[in-house]
Amino acid sequence: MAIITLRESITQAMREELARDENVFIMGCDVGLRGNPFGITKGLMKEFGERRVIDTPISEAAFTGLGVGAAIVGMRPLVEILYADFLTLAMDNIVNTAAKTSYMFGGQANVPIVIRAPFGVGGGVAAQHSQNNENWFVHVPGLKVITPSTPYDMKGMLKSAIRDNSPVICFEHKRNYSIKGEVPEGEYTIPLGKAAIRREGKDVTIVTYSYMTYVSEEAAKELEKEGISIEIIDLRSLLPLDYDTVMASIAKTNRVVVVTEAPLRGSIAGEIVGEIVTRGFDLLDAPPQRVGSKNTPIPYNENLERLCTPKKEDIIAAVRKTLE
Amino acid sequence: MAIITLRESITQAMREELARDENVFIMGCDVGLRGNPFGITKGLMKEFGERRVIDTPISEAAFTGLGVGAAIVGMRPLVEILYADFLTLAMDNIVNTAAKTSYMFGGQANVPIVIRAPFGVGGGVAAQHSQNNENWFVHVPGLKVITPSTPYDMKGMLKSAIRDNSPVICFEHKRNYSIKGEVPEGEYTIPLGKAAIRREGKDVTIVTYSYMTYVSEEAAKELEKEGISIEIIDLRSLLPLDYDTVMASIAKTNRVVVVTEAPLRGSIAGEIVGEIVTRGFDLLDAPPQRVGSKNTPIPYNENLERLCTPKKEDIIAAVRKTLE
Amino acid sequence: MKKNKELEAIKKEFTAYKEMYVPDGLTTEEQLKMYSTMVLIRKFEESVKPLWMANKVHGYYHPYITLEAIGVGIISHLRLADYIGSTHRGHGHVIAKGGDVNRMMAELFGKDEGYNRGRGGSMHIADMSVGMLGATGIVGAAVAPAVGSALRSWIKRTDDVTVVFFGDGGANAGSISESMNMAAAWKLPVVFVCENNQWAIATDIARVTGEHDLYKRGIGFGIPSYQVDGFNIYDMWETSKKAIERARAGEGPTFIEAKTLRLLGHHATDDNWYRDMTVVEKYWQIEPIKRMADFMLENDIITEEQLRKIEEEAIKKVEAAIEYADTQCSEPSLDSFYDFVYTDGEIIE
Amino acid sequence: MKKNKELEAIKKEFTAYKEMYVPDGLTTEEQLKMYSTMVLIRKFEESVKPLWMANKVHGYYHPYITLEAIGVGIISHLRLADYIGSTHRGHGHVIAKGGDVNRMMAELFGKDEGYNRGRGGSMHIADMSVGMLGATGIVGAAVAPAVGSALRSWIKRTDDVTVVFFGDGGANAGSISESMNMAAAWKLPVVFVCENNQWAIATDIARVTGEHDLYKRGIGFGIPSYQVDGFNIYDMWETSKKAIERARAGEGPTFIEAKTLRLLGHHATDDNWYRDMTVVEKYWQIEPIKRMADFMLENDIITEEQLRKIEEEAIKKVEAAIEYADTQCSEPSLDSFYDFVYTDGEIIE
Ligand SMILES: Cc1ncc(C[n+]2csc(CCOP(=O)(O)OP(=O)(O)O)c2C)c(N)n1
Ligand SMILES: Cc1ncc(C[n+]2csc(CCOP(=O)(O)OP(=O)(O)O)c2C)c(N)n1
Ligand SMILES: [Mg+2]
Ligand SMILES: [Mg+2]
Repeated sequence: MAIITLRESITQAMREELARDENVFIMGCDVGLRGNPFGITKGLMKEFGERRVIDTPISEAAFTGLGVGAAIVGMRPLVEILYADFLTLAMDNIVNTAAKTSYMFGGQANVPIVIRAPFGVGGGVAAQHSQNNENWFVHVPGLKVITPSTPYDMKGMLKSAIRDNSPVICFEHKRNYSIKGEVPEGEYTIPLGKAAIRREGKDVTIVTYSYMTYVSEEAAKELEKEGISIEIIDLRSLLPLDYDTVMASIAKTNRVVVVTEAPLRGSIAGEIVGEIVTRGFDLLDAPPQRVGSKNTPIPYNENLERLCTPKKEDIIAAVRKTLE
Repeated sequence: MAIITLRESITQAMREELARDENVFIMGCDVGLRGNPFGITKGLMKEFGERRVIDTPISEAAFTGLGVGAAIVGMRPLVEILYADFLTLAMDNIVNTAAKTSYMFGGQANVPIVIRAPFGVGGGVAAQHSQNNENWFVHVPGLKVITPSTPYDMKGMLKSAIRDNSPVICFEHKRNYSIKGEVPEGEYTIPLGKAAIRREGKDVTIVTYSYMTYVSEEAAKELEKEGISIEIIDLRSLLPLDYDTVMASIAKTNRVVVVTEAPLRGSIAGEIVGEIVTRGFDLLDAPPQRVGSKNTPIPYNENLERLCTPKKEDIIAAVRKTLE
Repeated sequence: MKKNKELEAIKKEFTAYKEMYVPDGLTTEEQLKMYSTMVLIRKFEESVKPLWMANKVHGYYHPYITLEAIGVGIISHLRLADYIGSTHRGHGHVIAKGGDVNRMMAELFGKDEGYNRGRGGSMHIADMSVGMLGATGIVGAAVAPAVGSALRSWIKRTDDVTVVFFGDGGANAGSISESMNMAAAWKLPVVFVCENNQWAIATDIARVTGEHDLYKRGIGFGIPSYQVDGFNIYDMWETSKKAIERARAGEGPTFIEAKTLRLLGHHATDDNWYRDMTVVEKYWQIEPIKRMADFMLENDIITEEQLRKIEEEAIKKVEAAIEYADTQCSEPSLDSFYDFVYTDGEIIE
Repeated sequence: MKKNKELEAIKKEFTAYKEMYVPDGLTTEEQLKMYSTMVLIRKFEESVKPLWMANKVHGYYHPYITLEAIGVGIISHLRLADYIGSTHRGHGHVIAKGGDVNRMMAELFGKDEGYNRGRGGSMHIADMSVGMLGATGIVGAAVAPAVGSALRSWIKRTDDVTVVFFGDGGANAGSISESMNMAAAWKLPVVFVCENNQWAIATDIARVTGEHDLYKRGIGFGIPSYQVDGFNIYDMWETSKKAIERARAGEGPTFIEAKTLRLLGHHATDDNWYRDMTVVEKYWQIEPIKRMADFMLENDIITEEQLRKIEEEAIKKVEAAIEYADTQCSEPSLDSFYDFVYTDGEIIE
């Protein structure tokens, strides 16, 4: 097994799918010549030509719309939105066309599009390049939403997403891009909608996803020293969401902390707690805790920025609350 | 006190504010000559002129943006989005400009805009004219979100919203427009962020808002016949949200059902349950219940449509669960 | 006499007016076919309002009446494999592209046999099997996706063409400008057709645009652009021919502003109270169906007898469609509630 | 010799090239003032990259270098009460509108004394007190709000004017088209200035537009539109004068395409690997500051001595700004964390 970065795992997934299926293509700002700001699509335009890896004008609304339309007539577009913050520009065709087409037209067409969007806080790039807005899309029936956090998952799930006939939004945390991990040589896929247990434990369950999986790991390591055993569930997919795995873990630990990097209010953390209490109120020995970012835009100043998002300490504190 | 429709209460609020403050103006598709599809702005263009009540082209993204900019330089725009579904088109300047301006520019400017958006299911107008997307905005720090459900509240809260220096989104349920209620003659305002207790009760608390307040009333009446006493809290404002009132009621009833018309997944119902368990897990004698719409786009066929949204029976069933 | 005077007045104020002639390459057979299609659209649309009033059809219904020459004029150049993108006023586009009035009527009735299995209704009418990509409730929003179908053709280097319709109101949606730019940049095989009926519900184009000749926007983006007389099917056909050929040859997009005037209300029950109908009335004289019929009679292209037959047939088809939708179709089963939210039978509740 | 040959080559390929002359009404004093402003912008911008490399400044930083003539040429017509809307490349706009380099530098350092109290940084630089409405990180998104400030002037019937900047890349954002249409429809007092440097990061305008002369888009929306030589401050000043007067007189918007070429990388560390810099190099010969200086020297408008003084003063101001930001300003207090999310001191956690 090769050890590669998450960034490379995305490139691999896209390259293999471009080669496998001539209906797959990539479009977005600077995905071609420049190979995307993070180098993720580097070389692909040369390899597959200017009609398979398409540099777009700064027209997020319409180029996403073009992708949606191309999907309706049988293509499998990979549309890249440079930062998840810019999804606002493309909301209409994502929500009102991509998500609703199959239903609204009675199954006459599918929209097998994948929209990739780097998201999350970090690097002092301020309010308009740092957003976590994944729960908007979880709230839109007809979409799927994935957030793979390891190179292995990313490659396998992105490939599944490309082959899925429903529209999928893939949120990629910018801080995860350089994370390395093992990825097998040959072809493999990972089904959408299955969570992964990152760490087995018996005292408290942490339900999280994306970059917060790593921060939760740090917290778990620290807690381990005190003999507190944490089970970490990396959801990987937010819609569909694998409540079977979540509830099985809670059945064991009877305590749960849900961690998201999104501003807590209106985030998926509430959604998950809502489902947990519906599905297993009696399993809970303590109130489920939610940890999320503070409810502010993201500041430029890095000290302020650091205050916004959950740190290891915040997660540890939440875990302790479940143990009080 | 006059008895007027909720529709008229909106007109009154806007007329009075247009007269009171020359910085107030209205813009939107067909708000002028036509007086909006529901007749809400009828007559206002004649009364205040074409520069205070402005018919726009079908350019939701930019005319909302114009409103945001006008607010930055001191105006108090009332921007109307014909259906909340179309907020998708205006998302960028709502989320990335209106909500973030005050913060991102360090308090150099405010954005005292009010965006009015009719929302909700009803009338068989299908997937693109029926959405409940209020939780997207609750998830955006910097915005306020209100959902008044009675003519009295609507008038008083809309006036407060217009005078508020932060951006406010006002969701108006189409099915509420014809609801009648008492509205005092003179000037009054209602502060944003205070819930109203619509019905006092002692067995179970229903936390809800907008049209679902009325459906919850029906449920409560039915349950009353069996001697089950329901307290109904109409949130009126989703951001800020009056958890003091919510928790005080739960402290009394120890049972809660949260009802929204939004598709349940990713909705504010989860958010509210999340907060309730954080704030008062030990108060709960039963798992909090959430009632929401099914997670599908809204169909045209009215039988299918009826299946989507919560009915009195669904609420009753949820109440019973808390009493099991 | 009054009629002549009116016609002179129209010619003065309606600058897009063009006299009719049979363009090179347009056969009699094709003319009859186009005429029949226009009549079928008209009869279909005329039948819906009473059904709406009778509560058989609900939701929003926007008739294509008097726009028939636009859709039919250009779509008659298309093949089955070509695509069209539509507006909120989509019935005419469905029929022109070869759709089935029975399934369309069934959809309006909300029946399971309808195109959209009762999920969509008038505002979302679609027949993907003939390349009609669907009407939309978000004005302007269907343009970018339709240009996406042209993007497919460009990627695959096939020679099929996409025609996309939008109104003068929809034209102001920014995503259309964005789409025009991309189509021009990459020479996508698409024809933009702006059905400029000068009104967007109660908003006169003059109040919300600085340049009322909308074809000039196309020029700004580097797209060959034309204004045609939208009441004149011959004019529409001739300009469309060039545009479609250009697209099919891979030479890029064309913008056609089909100028017309909305003679009816915006939707089923709109009575036009907000506009001066005395200006509008006279335009019935150049409404596209009668105008074509008169021209064909004058030029011995058609006989009165043929005209009558075409009309009768259209009426029959529409009556049959109503009968079908009303009595032979069924309500969608409530068990199928979650169908089509996701694909391949996947159900995510 | 080589220089002359290069200049001839520029004149051939850079069609917007215009020879310099002093337009009617432009005083020597005003020229010196504009020149000084350009130099201050240049010196400020040149100082930021080393600070960025030294980790004193972070985030995204886009220099206004070689664009100085555009911002300064038009903003010099504005009053304090007039407004400007900006791009992601906003430092030059701040300085041209009369902003304070100390507070700007403090903001880049993320300090509490900065314009944005350390919340915004370079990409969101703003000075509302001089009508500089703020830079944006969403390319194209600041245009509609800026046109909103013109809407205010129109509603209030005041005679202040708004100038809004955007790049060739930003120009493809649909909301700009929508905004142009509204400005034209209502004759709003706004001037659209497209800083066409022919590149959007690594994307050459030729690859993503069908019509590279972007001013034609303005025409499509009914807006008087001009292309100017963006390296030539006299050309920019002269065309801007007409545009601002027109706006101030309530006659409506103007579109100015200020054509230029990006001579540096897109941001602090962009090394232009993706483009052929041999084409670009020669344009340094017509970069706006040296070009204006040479012209003024040749025409006895300025002396070498004066030029040197202006440069020295600019350097001094920038050095003082760095000193201020680095040593005299403080980190925002963490207690103030929730400030400004809402207004009037309201805190909603
Ligand atoms: C984005 C959006 N804004 C507003 C509306 C409300 N609306 C429905 S049809 C219509 C007018 C459309 O005018 P036009 O595009 O000219 O088409 P026409 O009805 O004249 O054929 C409007 C404003 C809408 N459906 N979508
Ligand atoms: C909506 C949006 N899309 C993409 C980007 C990424 N981006 C930042 S600057 C830029 C290029 C802008 O080009 P242009 O408008 O020509 O301005 P220039 O940088 O050339 O001055 C891009 C694509 C962005 N910030 N916002
Ligand atoms: Mg129209
Ligand atoms: Mg540029």
